[in-house]
Amino acid sequence: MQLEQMYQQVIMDHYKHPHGKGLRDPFDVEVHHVNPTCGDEITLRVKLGGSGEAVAVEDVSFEGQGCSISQASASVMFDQVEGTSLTEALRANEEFSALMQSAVQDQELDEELLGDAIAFSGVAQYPARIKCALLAWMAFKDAASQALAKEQTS
Amino acid sequence: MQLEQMYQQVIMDHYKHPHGKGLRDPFDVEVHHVNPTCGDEITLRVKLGGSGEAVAVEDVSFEGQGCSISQASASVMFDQVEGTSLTEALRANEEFSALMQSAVQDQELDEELLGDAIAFSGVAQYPARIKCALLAWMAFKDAASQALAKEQTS
Amino acid sequence: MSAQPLDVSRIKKDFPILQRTVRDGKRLVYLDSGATSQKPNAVLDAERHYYETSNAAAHRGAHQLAEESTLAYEAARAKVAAFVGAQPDEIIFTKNATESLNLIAYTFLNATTKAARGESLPDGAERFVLKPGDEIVVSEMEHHANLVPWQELCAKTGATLRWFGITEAGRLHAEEGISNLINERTKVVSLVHQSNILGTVNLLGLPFKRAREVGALCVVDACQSIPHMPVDVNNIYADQGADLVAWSGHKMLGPTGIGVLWGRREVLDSMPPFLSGGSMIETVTMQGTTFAKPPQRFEAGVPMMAQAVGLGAAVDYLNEIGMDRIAEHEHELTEYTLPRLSEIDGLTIVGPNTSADRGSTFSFVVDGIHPHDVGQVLDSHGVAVRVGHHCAWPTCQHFKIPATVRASMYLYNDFADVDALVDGVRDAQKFFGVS
Amino acid sequence: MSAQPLDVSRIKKDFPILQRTVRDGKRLVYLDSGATSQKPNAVLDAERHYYETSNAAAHRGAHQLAEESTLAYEAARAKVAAFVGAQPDEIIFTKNATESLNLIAYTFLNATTKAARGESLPDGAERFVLKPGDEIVVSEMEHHANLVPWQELCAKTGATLRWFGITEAGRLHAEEGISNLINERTKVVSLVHQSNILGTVNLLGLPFKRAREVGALCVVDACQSIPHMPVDVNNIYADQGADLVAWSGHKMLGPTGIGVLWGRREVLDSMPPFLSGGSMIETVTMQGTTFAKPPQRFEAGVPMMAQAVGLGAAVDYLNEIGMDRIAEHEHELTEYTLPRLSEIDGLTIVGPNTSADRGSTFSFVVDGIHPHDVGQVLDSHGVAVRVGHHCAWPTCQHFKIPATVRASMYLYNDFADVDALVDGVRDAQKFFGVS
Ligand SMILES: Cc1ncc(COP(=O)(O)O)c(C=O)c1O
Ligand SMILES: Cc1ncc(COP(=O)(O)O)c(C=O)c1O
Ligand code: FES
Ligand code: FES
Repeated sequence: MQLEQMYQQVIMDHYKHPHGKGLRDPFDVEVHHVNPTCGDEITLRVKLGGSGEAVAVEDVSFEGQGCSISQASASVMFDQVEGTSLTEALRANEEFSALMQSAVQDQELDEELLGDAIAFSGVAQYPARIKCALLAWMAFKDAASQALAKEQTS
Repeated sequence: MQLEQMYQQVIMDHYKHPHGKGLRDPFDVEVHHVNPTCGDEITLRVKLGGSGEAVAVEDVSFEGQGCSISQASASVMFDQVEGTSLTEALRANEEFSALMQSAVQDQELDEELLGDAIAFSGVAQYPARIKCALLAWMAFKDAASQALAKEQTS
Repeated sequence: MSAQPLDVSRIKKDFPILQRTVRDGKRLVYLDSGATSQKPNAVLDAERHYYETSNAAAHRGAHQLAEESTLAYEAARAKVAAFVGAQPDEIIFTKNATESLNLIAYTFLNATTKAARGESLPDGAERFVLKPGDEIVVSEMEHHANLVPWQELCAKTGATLRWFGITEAGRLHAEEGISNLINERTKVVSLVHQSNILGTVNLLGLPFKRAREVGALCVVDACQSIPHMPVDVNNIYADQGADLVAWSGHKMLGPTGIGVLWGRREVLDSMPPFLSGGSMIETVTMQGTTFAKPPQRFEAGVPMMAQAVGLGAAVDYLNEIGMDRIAEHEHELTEYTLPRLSEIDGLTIVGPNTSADRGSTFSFVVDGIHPHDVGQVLDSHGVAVRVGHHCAWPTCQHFKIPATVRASMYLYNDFADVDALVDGVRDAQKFFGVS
Repeated sequence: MSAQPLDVSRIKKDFPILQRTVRDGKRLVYLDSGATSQKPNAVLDAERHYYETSNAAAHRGAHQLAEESTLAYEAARAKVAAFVGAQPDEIIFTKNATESLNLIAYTFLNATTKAARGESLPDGAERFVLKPGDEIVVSEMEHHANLVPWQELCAKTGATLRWFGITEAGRLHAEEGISNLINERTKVVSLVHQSNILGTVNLLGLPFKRAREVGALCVVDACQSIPHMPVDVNNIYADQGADLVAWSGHKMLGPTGIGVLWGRREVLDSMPPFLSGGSMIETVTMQGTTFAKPPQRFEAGVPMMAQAVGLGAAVDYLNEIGMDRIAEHEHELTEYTLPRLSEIDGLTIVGPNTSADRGSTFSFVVDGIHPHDVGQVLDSHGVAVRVGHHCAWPTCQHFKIPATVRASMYLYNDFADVDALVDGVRDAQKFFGVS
């Protein structure tokens, strides 16, 4: 296993020049997630728009601290979910989780949904880094479902 | 190791025809000791007489339930301590403890003090039975030292 | 002997210790598996392989050994989970069943003392908060490990301990009075699945059905059942699982130093931590700490990785033979042993003397010979049994005996071992002149 | 390299895992002994020998295996005792140091809750009874295992946690204010002997002298000292022992799944039990239980016999080499490593950067690269380090860093291992373009 398989160029690019970073207003929900094994953390905000089938991710913004993998993953996630329908975003989320399990299970993956996130396939070979790659996605999932619940009850 | 080395004829005789068994009055102190590994127990009474250097074991009586080794040991102990000076009795006690350690350490033993108790040398080879052999002696030691303390404070 | 569902002579070969002799050349007849089982080569090899290739602290490092160690440890958890029909994250590794049971008792103490000070607790933890007058139900046939922790808990909280009695036949006295014994005040019903002294397999349906009605937690001490029969924790009785099940790894061919606690997901989620320290936390500051999800919440410190790996190998070994076949084999041993023991004049079996709902653990007393003396003669024959109260002292008190001789069998025992036991008992009678 | 007091190349041969390669053929450079140490053949052989010849439940049977097992287990206890200058009956085997430390914290909880209900306690147990306002003192450089159990205890009793700070140089801030920090309300002072993250060896004399003055219990977390230097528990500081000392067996070449608690005889005698169940009792009835003397009182259930035997073999192995020589060797590693690391631009050592009173554990951060990324590059070189907060999160918070890279060394490490570390860090800087 070469180092380059984990740290693919796309990942390094996102790490050095992250997309969508910084907390923005307005937002529906803000969450704070911590990776207990390393102490790294992310604060993430979600703003949904539209309603019913057409609910869309209007903005997702984040701030945090962590390793290259976690930072790059947040940036890639931003690209994949920002502006898409919530359904699509959550499917991308599922797909990314599946990718992270791919060392364990063989699966067909939807490369379109994943976009640059496909570059994290090498990370899945390193169990200790899977949590790094998932940190932002888990935070997004949490925030999005809270935002949806809020919308539905209001 | 043959069974006969543990269950020497003297031991079997004492087991089948125990000396001094049964609780008697008067007594200075009564103790109750339990062997927690098997649940066996002994109730033992001591009556001291005389004073100063001349303190003697006037009577030691006991009742209890246990294996052949513990029963025989109580009977042998009775023979060794009944009617002797307390000093002598406690020395016999020490000597018997030493005998029980003899599998571990090599020691010179005073056969006179031990009397029939010398037959327990085979028991010392079986660590799980040492507590059986010691049960009555430990109870005696406890009772005698309580009785002495009582005497001295009264 | 050909009727036996297991090829015991082949199985014996897998256990190096069974090749040794004892007491001047006697064949070792190991009838003390109820205390701890012997270990097959497959288990010893798996442990050694772990140490020689992947040893590192699981869940802690970023290097290859740590990854391998973590995978090996978690694979073992998954194997143990599958073995009892559970999910991996419902399995907690402990050092022995005693720790597993104490963990449960301390859950009550911790919830109670934290609640009293208004400290935060996981959702659903109220069921663990005790007040004076609350009741805890066990039975008179519990191992000390499922009795003393509850006595201690009562001493610290003012709860009251109550218990099922034992019938003359050595069965749980679970018919009459059950709705009085288990009532609205009952917070937990903790029962042994198979008694380690009597061999009785308890039908937990009745007490646990009643426990559910009153909302009490259902706990099973499965130390003597899970190693010996197929057990599905979600179906221990009447299509329902218990809430928490504790057992030992070292009694099911696994290494020493490992036990297991299974808990239903929702139950584990609602439990505050027991041992605290590294790797069971979410965030820590000097001011306060939050805790990880189960099972991590209950596994503080560097875990017993090698022992878990060994236990995983034990599960593989048992699965390969098949737990149903092992249970059938032990049943045949039981059907053979009960009449053989009953043949002996002056021998009384303590526990059920019929083979239904009982395992191949046999406690008995012999007229005129103390159990330890019987055991000593057996030992001189190479027959290893346990004597004493078997950490079930109240059971002995119930039967008004100080102790018993106990022969407990497993997959590596056969009729010849039973014969050796019977011959040994007869010899003890001869030796002590009581026959 | 000839100046090193140990023949490391010979020692390496005793550890089978150090012969393996990682990540496509790289030599394994194991620098994670702070988490758990590797195990020499002597230890693995001793464990296997135990299983193949004498495995049986210690302190429970009447047969030859049980006798042998008991003797082996108690011989291990005697070896461990002698290793730290203690008596055998002052040594309690636990599953890890975390359990040892929790045992102490729970002693307070148990004494407190029993006293509140007027239950009987051992003579001298009053010192373990806490009331709101009582204080517990630790430090900011504790491992979570010596922090969270005390936080939990405070949450359950209303006691207050207080702590020593850390100086800029990574030393215990034990000079000023000590008589304020440790005062009449202080019930226990529990401090780490060598920090697992900073490498600092704490001079415990000052705090413990003050603790004695006010009658507080002195507890030492010796996880990172006892494996690495000669430690006499009766002489840990200024000719006086602590009251209780906890450490791990698996960090001193022993098997996984074993830890130790040493206690002064009178202190252990005065402690109520923690885990309860089999073999820690004196008498048991359904109505109540009395408890055995230490160490049995604190060893409930079937113990980790094989692991104790393995730890005994580890002690033999360490003694043969000599703890003073191991300490000297590690000191030389330290004197070599500190300047080598300091050479690297952008690398900051977190912890003392002088070799006095510090062990060969080195935490550092590298400008512009997250510790986990440094660790990953090191791993690709075959260099196994740990990254993260090392279960000493508050220490990281103190230094305002999320995590560090930690290289922790032992008797099987040499200068070449340090060189591999340094090369790896430089390569990480290259890879991430920060050099
Ligand atoms: C029924 C039962 N419960 C509990 C235990 C305690 O198990 P362990 O020794 O693994 O703690 C045992 C065995 O000793 C047992 O047979
Ligand atoms: C200083 C210190 N204390 C406590 C512990 C916990 O030890 P264990 O994992 O044996 O419970 C460790 C190691 O993990 C340690 O380094
Ligand atoms: S190391 Fe913390 S998120 Fe990657
Ligand atoms: S077996 Fe109980 S005293 Fe001998």
